[in-house]
Amino acid sequence: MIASALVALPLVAAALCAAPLLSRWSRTIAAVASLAVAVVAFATVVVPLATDARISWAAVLGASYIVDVDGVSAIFITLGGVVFAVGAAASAHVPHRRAYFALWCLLVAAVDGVFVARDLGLFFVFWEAMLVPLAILMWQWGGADRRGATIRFLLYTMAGSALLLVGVVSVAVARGTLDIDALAARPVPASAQLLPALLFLAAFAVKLPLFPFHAWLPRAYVAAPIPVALALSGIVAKTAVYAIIRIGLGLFPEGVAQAAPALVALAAVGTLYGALLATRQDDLRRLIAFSSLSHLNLIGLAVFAATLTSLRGAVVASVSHGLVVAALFLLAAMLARRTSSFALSRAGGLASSAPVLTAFSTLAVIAAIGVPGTSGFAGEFLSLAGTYERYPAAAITATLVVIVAAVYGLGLVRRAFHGPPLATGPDLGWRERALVAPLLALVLVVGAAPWIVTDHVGQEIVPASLGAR
Amino acid sequence: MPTEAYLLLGAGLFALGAAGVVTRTSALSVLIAVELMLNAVNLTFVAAARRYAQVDGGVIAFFVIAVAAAEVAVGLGIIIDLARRKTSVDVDDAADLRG
Amino acid sequence: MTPEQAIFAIAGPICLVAGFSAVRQREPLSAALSLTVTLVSLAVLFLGLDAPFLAFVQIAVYAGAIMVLLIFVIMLLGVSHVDMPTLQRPSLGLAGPLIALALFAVLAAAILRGSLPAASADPLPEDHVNAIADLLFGRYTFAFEAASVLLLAALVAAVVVARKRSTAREWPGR
Amino acid sequence: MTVYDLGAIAPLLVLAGGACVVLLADLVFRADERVWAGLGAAFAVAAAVTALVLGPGDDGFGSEIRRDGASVFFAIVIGASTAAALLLAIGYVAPARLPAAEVTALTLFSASGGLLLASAGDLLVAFIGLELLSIPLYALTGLLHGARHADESSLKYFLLGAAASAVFAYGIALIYASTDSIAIGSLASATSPIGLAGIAFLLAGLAFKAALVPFHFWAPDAYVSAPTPATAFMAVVAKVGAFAALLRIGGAVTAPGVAGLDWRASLAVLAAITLVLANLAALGQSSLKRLLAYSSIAHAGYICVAVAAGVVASGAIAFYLVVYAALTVGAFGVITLLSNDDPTLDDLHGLARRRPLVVIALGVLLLGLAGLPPTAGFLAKVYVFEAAIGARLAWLVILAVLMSVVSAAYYLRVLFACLAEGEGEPARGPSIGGGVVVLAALAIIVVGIVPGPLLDAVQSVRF
Amino acid sequence: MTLALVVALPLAGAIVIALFGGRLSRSLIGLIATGALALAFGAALAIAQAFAAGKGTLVAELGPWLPIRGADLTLRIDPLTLPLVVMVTGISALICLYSIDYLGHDTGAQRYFAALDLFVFAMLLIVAASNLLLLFAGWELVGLCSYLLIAHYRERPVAASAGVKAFLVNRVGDAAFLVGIFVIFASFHTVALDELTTRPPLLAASALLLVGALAKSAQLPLHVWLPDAMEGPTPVSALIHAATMVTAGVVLLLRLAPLLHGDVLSDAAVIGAATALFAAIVALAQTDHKRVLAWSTISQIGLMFVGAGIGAAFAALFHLLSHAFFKAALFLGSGSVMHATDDELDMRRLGGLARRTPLTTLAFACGALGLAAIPPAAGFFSKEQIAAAALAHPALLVVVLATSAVTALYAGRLFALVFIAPAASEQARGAHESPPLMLAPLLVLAAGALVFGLLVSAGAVPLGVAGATEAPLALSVTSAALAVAGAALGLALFWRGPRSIVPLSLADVARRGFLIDDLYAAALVAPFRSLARLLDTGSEALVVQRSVDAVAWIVGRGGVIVRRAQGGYVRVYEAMLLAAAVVLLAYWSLR
Repeated sequence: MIASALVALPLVAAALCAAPLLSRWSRTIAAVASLAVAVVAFATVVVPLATDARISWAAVLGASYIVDVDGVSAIFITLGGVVFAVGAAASAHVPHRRAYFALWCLLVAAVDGVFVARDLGLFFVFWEAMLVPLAILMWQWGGADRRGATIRFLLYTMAGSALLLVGVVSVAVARGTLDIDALAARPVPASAQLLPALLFLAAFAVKLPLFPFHAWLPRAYVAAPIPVALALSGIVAKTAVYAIIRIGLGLFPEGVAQAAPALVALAAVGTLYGALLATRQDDLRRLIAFSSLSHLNLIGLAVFAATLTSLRGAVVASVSHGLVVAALFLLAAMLARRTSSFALSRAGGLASSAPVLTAFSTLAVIAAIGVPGTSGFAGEFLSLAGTYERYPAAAITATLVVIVAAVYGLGLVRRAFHGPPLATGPDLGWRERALVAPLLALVLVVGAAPWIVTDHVGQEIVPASLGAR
Repeated sequence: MPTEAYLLLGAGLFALGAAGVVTRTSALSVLIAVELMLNAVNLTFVAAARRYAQVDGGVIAFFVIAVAAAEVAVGLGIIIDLARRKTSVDVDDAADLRG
Repeated sequence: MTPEQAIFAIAGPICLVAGFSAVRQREPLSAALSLTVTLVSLAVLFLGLDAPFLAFVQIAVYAGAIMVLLIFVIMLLGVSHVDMPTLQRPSLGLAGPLIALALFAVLAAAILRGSLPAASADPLPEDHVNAIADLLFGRYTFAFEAASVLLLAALVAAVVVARKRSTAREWPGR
Repeated sequence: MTVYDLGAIAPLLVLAGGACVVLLADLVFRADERVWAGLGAAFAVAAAVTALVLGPGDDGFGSEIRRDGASVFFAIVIGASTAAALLLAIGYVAPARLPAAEVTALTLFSASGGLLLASAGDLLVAFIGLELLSIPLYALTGLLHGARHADESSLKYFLLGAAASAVFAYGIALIYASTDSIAIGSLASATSPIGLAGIAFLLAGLAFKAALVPFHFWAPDAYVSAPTPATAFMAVVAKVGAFAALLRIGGAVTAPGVAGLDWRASLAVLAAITLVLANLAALGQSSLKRLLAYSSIAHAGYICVAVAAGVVASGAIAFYLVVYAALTVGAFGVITLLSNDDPTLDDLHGLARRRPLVVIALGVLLLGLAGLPPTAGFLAKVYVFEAAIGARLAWLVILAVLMSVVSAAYYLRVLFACLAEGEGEPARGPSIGGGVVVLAALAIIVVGIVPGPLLDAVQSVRF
Repeated sequence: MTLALVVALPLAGAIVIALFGGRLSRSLIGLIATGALALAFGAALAIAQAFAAGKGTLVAELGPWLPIRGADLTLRIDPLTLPLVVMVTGISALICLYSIDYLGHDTGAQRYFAALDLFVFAMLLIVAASNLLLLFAGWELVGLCSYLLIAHYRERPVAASAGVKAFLVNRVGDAAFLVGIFVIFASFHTVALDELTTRPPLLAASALLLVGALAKSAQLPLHVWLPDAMEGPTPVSALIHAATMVTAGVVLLLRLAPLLHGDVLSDAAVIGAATALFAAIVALAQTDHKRVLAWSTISQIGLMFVGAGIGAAFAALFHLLSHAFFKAALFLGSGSVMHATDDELDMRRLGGLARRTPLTTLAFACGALGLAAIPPAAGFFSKEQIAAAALAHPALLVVVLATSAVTALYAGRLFALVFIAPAASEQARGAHESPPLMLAPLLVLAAGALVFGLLVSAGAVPLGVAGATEAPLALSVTSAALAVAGAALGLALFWRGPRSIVPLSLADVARRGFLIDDLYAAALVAPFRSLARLLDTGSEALVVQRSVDAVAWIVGRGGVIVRRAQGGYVRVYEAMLLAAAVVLLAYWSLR
């Protein structure tokens, strides 16, 4: 019931946003709806409530409307709600606001749907439904390169989804049902898991994106409007993490395990690769893009390793990255508003005129590079420690990222804020502070008490056949 | 005569019609080639009917003739219309739509 | 040599040669005349196949009505519409015969290899025309009705095509 | 003629009779042009209702005409799409100065031909149905006198169509020669080379009507040149008829299992070629109508994927055809709302600002065409793919999904063109056509979310 | 509870200052920071009291943290770590007090004091963590705070870069440390120290932890960040060198000694010895008085590594504490000198300060005595302990003694150039004594540097670790003689001002740390940059992006070709249609 409400709420909000009479309030509606989603989702893990719903849908095709919320999905939905709320709140002064916020709420609904769907068909519906509002938001409200970037993003991810569809259809034909829990309860023989696992993982790898399937990422991050880029990186990418856990590991544990050596190698390389490229970027958004690539690959690494510790790490790291990247994008936008450019070379020495901006940015960067006390460390450590148990070489390779991350992270701070004051601008106003401060506070809270997250990621997340520690 | 002989004859006519459809550039000539193909059809029907001692084949051929008449009526209408507009019934002159 | 064989031996080649001529003639009028020859020789073949009624229809309707209409249109449009090959156009001089040859070869192979069901030993009904009538208004009633609708539709279509100049206006397209 | 016969042909009678009534009434009464299109739509609806009410039953005329679940279903689909196309025509005939009564009559005749083809019990009736379907379309294609090269595409359509029907007829003749029967059921015994050759020709003839590559060359030109309501009509009804016949024939051919493999392999290859080439060709189009034409060819490819899976996929095919009908009528319907009959994508600039509702509807339709959820287009594709996977055609499914990604590229171009700033063609005010478009979009969404009833309904499509 | 208070107070101070410091005056911020540290010091003393009363260990369980066995927020203090806690809180409170006036005109006081308190908190975490992970948290936070403080003068590019450099080099060690934790966790599934001490030591993990210690303690070959760290405010240097950061490596070796493999420990001793001598020689060549102290720290920590490496925990801990006193005194003295001379750092431009800033001179002299290990200063006793422990390792002993001699030499040189030689610049001539709030902590520390060794040797201050060895008299005499001789030589040589003893080029190479920085720039940094550039312009642009472009191009090209096939000629269409029909026909009938 509540699971359905998590999707219905933003849908209603979308309708309200589109209503001409409420035009003035559309931003508030979108933000409040997103926040409400977060609150409701988090409430489900605190208070035991009936969350599931099961309605016949396209029975002939094997698909039903089955939704539920468990600990992992609740965490992701909560994260999504926070990120979406911040993104909506940050979307001040957009043209065509009714359309913008209606699409925004549709995106929220689709993302929530991905997290609550317990039927592969329904899952695919939401999975693809995310694309449309995203694409329109990018196309219509994006920056200079928006057309090419949108098309590239869309077609690339759709190519991945195409294979996912083949996978879903194959499962429907072979098993006669798409009920995820039922399928997980009786997995197919280990020898027959690799192929479907690869079909499913193709889509997830593109969405994540796993190195080297990230060709869409830098351009999309640069071209998308900041709130959309924030949502794209902060939560939409996490749908892939969730999907790998829920579907990849849930339905095809052996298949994923068979592919894991290659996947883990790619993810480990990607972790370093993204960080190395981030050191070269001048455009802040590209820097954040490649840093995200690095983080997301680290998360992917942890998921593919599939130990309890690493999976917990992946969830924490997802939460952390979502919060941090949201903060980073917002701060980048605030910086750009002061220097009228996202180029680091146009900034410099902002610290003296905007100390709070500097402090916030420094804190965000510190979290991004995983200093203990921030959520970044909790996620990174659990991910790597868990991965090491199964794939030591990959874990060691990926651990090198702590060095490279420091290079680009502190490089960012140094180039933008330190040094002689080349650029000046007013410090953050209270609205801007109010936007970023909650994110940073959450980063610290999760860093100090990661059990808020990990307590809800139980042993059942680890496929039984892979053994658990 | 064996039925196969008639069938072969029909096949030959049909092939000739096909060649005409491809090589002729006057719409009228193409129409004539199509008629040739339809006649091959009729020959086949009649020959088969004879083999099986049925009248059905002939009746079907009768229908084919009716259909051919209908086609010719509309086809000629179209050709006349084209000729009035383009002063040409050359199918290669009607090649502006492409891509 | 039975009469049927004789008819086939004479009308068959004529039919083929006339058909060849019909698709080789540049001028539509000549082609139409060649086709008429084919139609007549086919009617003769039909006679040999014990289908006198169809032979009659072939002459009366096909050679008579349809071909006259065709020739009338050819004359109406004038003899200027000669089939003239030009250099810029796709020359399918080779493709046409090739396709035809391949078509014939494959069909011939199928016909010669194929084992048709045994020929019926029964003779065709004596009362040919009555038999046809029985079928047309018995087994093929529905097809007959459908064909009449088809002819009506074709009539309307032809009228519409002919009339459109007077009714339609220039559409603001490119 | 018995009451059973009447029951079997009742929808046909309504359609053909309706055509005659419209023609006669036009001679007797002077009425607004729009009345005739509306009247025709009413007859089409009546035909659908008749089929629905009478339901399946005994065949008529000694099984020349079938009254099975499939016939009834396709009668409803054909009736409904014809009605939708004629409703689009209501607002269209007057500014285009088309002879409304004749257009309506021809459309109804053609629809009855499509229905005949779909419910034919023997090949002769199928042939007559094919011709009855086609001949009015030849005329309709050339009707829009001022449009680009209407007469050219009409001629092309006619010449190609004539050759294709000759091929089809020859196929019947070869079948008859090898089996001494023209009943569709007798195809099962056409196992000699001659009979198989006949089947091949039947396939070619129907592939032409269904516009499968490489039998499709007439389609883009005809679709572009025809008056847009007629385009919508022919894109839907011709395909419905052709695929119904393909299914019928396929059922008979594959029944004994002798030629089943060949039948499926041929269709799979045709499907593959169609999917690849049609989608590629649609990529660079600047004319919206031409783009949609290629898109509808591509959709024939998707349907063909299911046809290749065999008769078991008839439910999937029926579902896809219904969804495709709604999508196609809706998408071409959008063009009837513009003041230019052959708009380029650039003409769509600024449409989102001027007619937001239309663009939302078009967006839904394009999503449906691209097969994206939550539209019915997505479920249709899933259904087809499930059928194909079940028939071990995984390679074809992978090709199809990849091509649907390519298709997304051009559908999105259309959508983004509407969203782009700029002054495109002015759009007409609200109209019945607009209602049809919105209704189609609504149907696509509703069926996408509540597909149960339609999914149940297509289970009745049995031959 | 008290233990939690010790650790939490500095953190609370940092948080309060960070959140509310913007509205408070500079001195109030400084007082809050100092107050927090002083209270923590008081709490630490209270704990010491309890320990003196016979309590063995003190554990504070503050709740769970990471979902890993042992990774809880639990603090633990034992006799080994107690003196460290007292020292850290005490000395940093003094440094913090000193900073109030030192930073009197700095607009960045808020972040300075916040980071300072956080720094202390982090160091206390290292000292008092009950598990590896919490220890690592402190470990990294120490690096972070060093970054924040070294880059305090952030408008100066050099300072900003120095901060980044410090953090990066530390991160190299941190990465190794992390992997070390992974190895341990993968083997034993726990990170709790008391559980781990019962397990056999792992060679790989030990080596990795040692790398971490080397980076944090600026030992060869990861010492390069420390000299640059002088870019921060001088009290920060005092904090880093004396109390909070560089000694962390030694603390690690001491606390984790049961976990560490014997081979690795002896490696640590060897590395420490090498570093000690190397850094002492480099210190000799410096011209910047803070840099002399920086290199001296590297050298002294090297000695502690020797002690810890050969298992002389008492010696290492003793030297760590006494070093904390005299190095803090020296640095604060150095800061006082800078304060007096408008931030003049070049010793060759100083001189004659003894008369103008007598109290600073006095304090500095005490520190220098400690550094030079001249009895009765603290350094003498602690160094003697290390030497005594190294008796069993003659090679190490030789190096330790040689280092002592060189140390005394440069200490003498430093003192002579800054305070005794004739004033060489306007700043030196115009020097003035620092304010009392700076002098007071300075003098306290100087006193500590002077008497701490005596107190410990006399047993007045228990260190909690057994293992004090009675040094042979010969050794005591030798080391004292070497120290005195070295110091005397240094004073004598530079009594009259700077002079060149070795060829300038050689001195220059030595001054630049034997070009190890340049080596790294060429061998590590440049290849790193090249790799990043290669990936950016090579694999990313040419492979990842282009491959997608290529697919798009091929598809688009296919579209063009297909559209070209639709050439408009109906005869071609007819040919296609019939040809396709023939193909179908052939497929069906020719089988």
